[in-house]
Amino acid sequence: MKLLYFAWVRQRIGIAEEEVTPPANVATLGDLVEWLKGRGPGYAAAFANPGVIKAAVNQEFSRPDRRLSPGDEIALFPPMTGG
Amino acid sequence: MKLLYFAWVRQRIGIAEEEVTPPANVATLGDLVEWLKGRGPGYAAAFANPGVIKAAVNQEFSRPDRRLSPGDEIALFPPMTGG
Amino acid sequence: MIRVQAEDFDVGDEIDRLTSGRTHIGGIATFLGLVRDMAKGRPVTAMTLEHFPGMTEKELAKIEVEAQERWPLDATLIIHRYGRLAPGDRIVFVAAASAHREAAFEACMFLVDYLKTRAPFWKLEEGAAGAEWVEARESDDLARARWEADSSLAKRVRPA
Amino acid sequence: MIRVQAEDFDVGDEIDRLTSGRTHIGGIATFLGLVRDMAKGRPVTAMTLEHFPGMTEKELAKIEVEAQERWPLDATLIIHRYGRLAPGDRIVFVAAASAHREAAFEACMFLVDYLKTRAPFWKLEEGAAGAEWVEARESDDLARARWEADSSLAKRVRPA
Repeated sequence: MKLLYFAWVRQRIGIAEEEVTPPANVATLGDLVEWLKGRGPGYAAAFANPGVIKAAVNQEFSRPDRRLSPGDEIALFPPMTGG
Repeated sequence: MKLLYFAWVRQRIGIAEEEVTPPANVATLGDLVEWLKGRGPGYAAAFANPGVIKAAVNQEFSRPDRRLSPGDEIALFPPMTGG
Repeated sequence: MIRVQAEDFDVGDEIDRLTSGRTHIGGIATFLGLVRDMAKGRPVTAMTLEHFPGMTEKELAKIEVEAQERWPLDATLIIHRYGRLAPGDRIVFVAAASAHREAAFEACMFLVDYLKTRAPFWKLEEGAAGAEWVEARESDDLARARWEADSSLAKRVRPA
Repeated sequence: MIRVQAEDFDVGDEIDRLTSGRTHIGGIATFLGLVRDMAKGRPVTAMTLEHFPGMTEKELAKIEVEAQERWPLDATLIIHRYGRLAPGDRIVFVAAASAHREAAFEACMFLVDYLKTRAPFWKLEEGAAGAEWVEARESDDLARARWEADSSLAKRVRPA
């Protein structure tokens, strides 16, 4: 699946996007964030407080219990501050 | 005193302004409107329903009980429809 | 700032003038009123705005001071035209600038509501059946009365 | 209409385009957001707006449809810039046109409240102490929640 990072999530991880193939036990968006936290210190810093992280699956806002499919595009980012 | 008329008050009376010297018993704005009604059919039409008429004395909105002085400038007009 | 004029105006220029050099302004809420081509279901071909020169400017200045007392505003502008206008023509422009968008919006609404009922302007509409003076709308008086009854709105957006 | 762009825009031209040939429009309420020179008491020297290309446009289009369902609007416009901006620069412009001024104002406020919390934009502020991501304001979430909880406002201004 394709991951996109924005704002300070992107800055802490150090890249704007990547392709990943998580293990089979990563079924939901919440699982994915927990799995990403273990991938290195940048990821751990980005997702230290998963409660503030927002996500979109295929450009639709989604909650942590959203189930994922291999072809999904998942964006992870902080709360929006537009306007 | 100087009288100014606006909008349909002006149209019904047929003039935009005039100088008048009302009799001594015309003490208030309300008295003035009653007195003006008797000055001709245009005035009678303009002030047929005095309750809808608005007034300003020396450019300040004023109520019918406002007392008048000889040097006052009195404007009489319908409810405002600006904006 | 208050302007009562026969001439048209440029909204972009007016906003630029209001904000230029004032980089603490976060937002500007504006309202632009145009001559509509219909009134009460009948076509309108022209509208003539009459006003009370001198008093109009005084009333608008009072309204502006009142808005600035109620909300933390950096700048306000009221432009109101008079004379004969065609459908689509600009009649009135109100702008309120503030560091806070809530204050900007509420002040702008307040100014427009007051303009409709307290500034000495009168509208004459022309159509196929002749010319007719626009009657005051009861809903406009209600909109204005809301501000008189409820000062809590102003308090809510004013910084503590 | 939705536009997400790096380029600046001209407010007067945008309003003209929105209203030209639509002479049934009575009023246009707008909001223009500018880069402020201060944030939390500290000087801001620049602001960079990041967004999620593709999703941003989709979200703005959804917000616009929602406004048009709630209020009797003739036209709406949302322009939001991205990239690096300086204090005083235009960030966002929202316009709502209607035959009824109340609908225009409320739709404009609704669009701005939603933009602040639902469109995927993020602001990075630069100052003397370096660059810092703007934190979401709780009051913005409350402003948006108001529209979700209370659809009576929309009903009030919708013609019966």
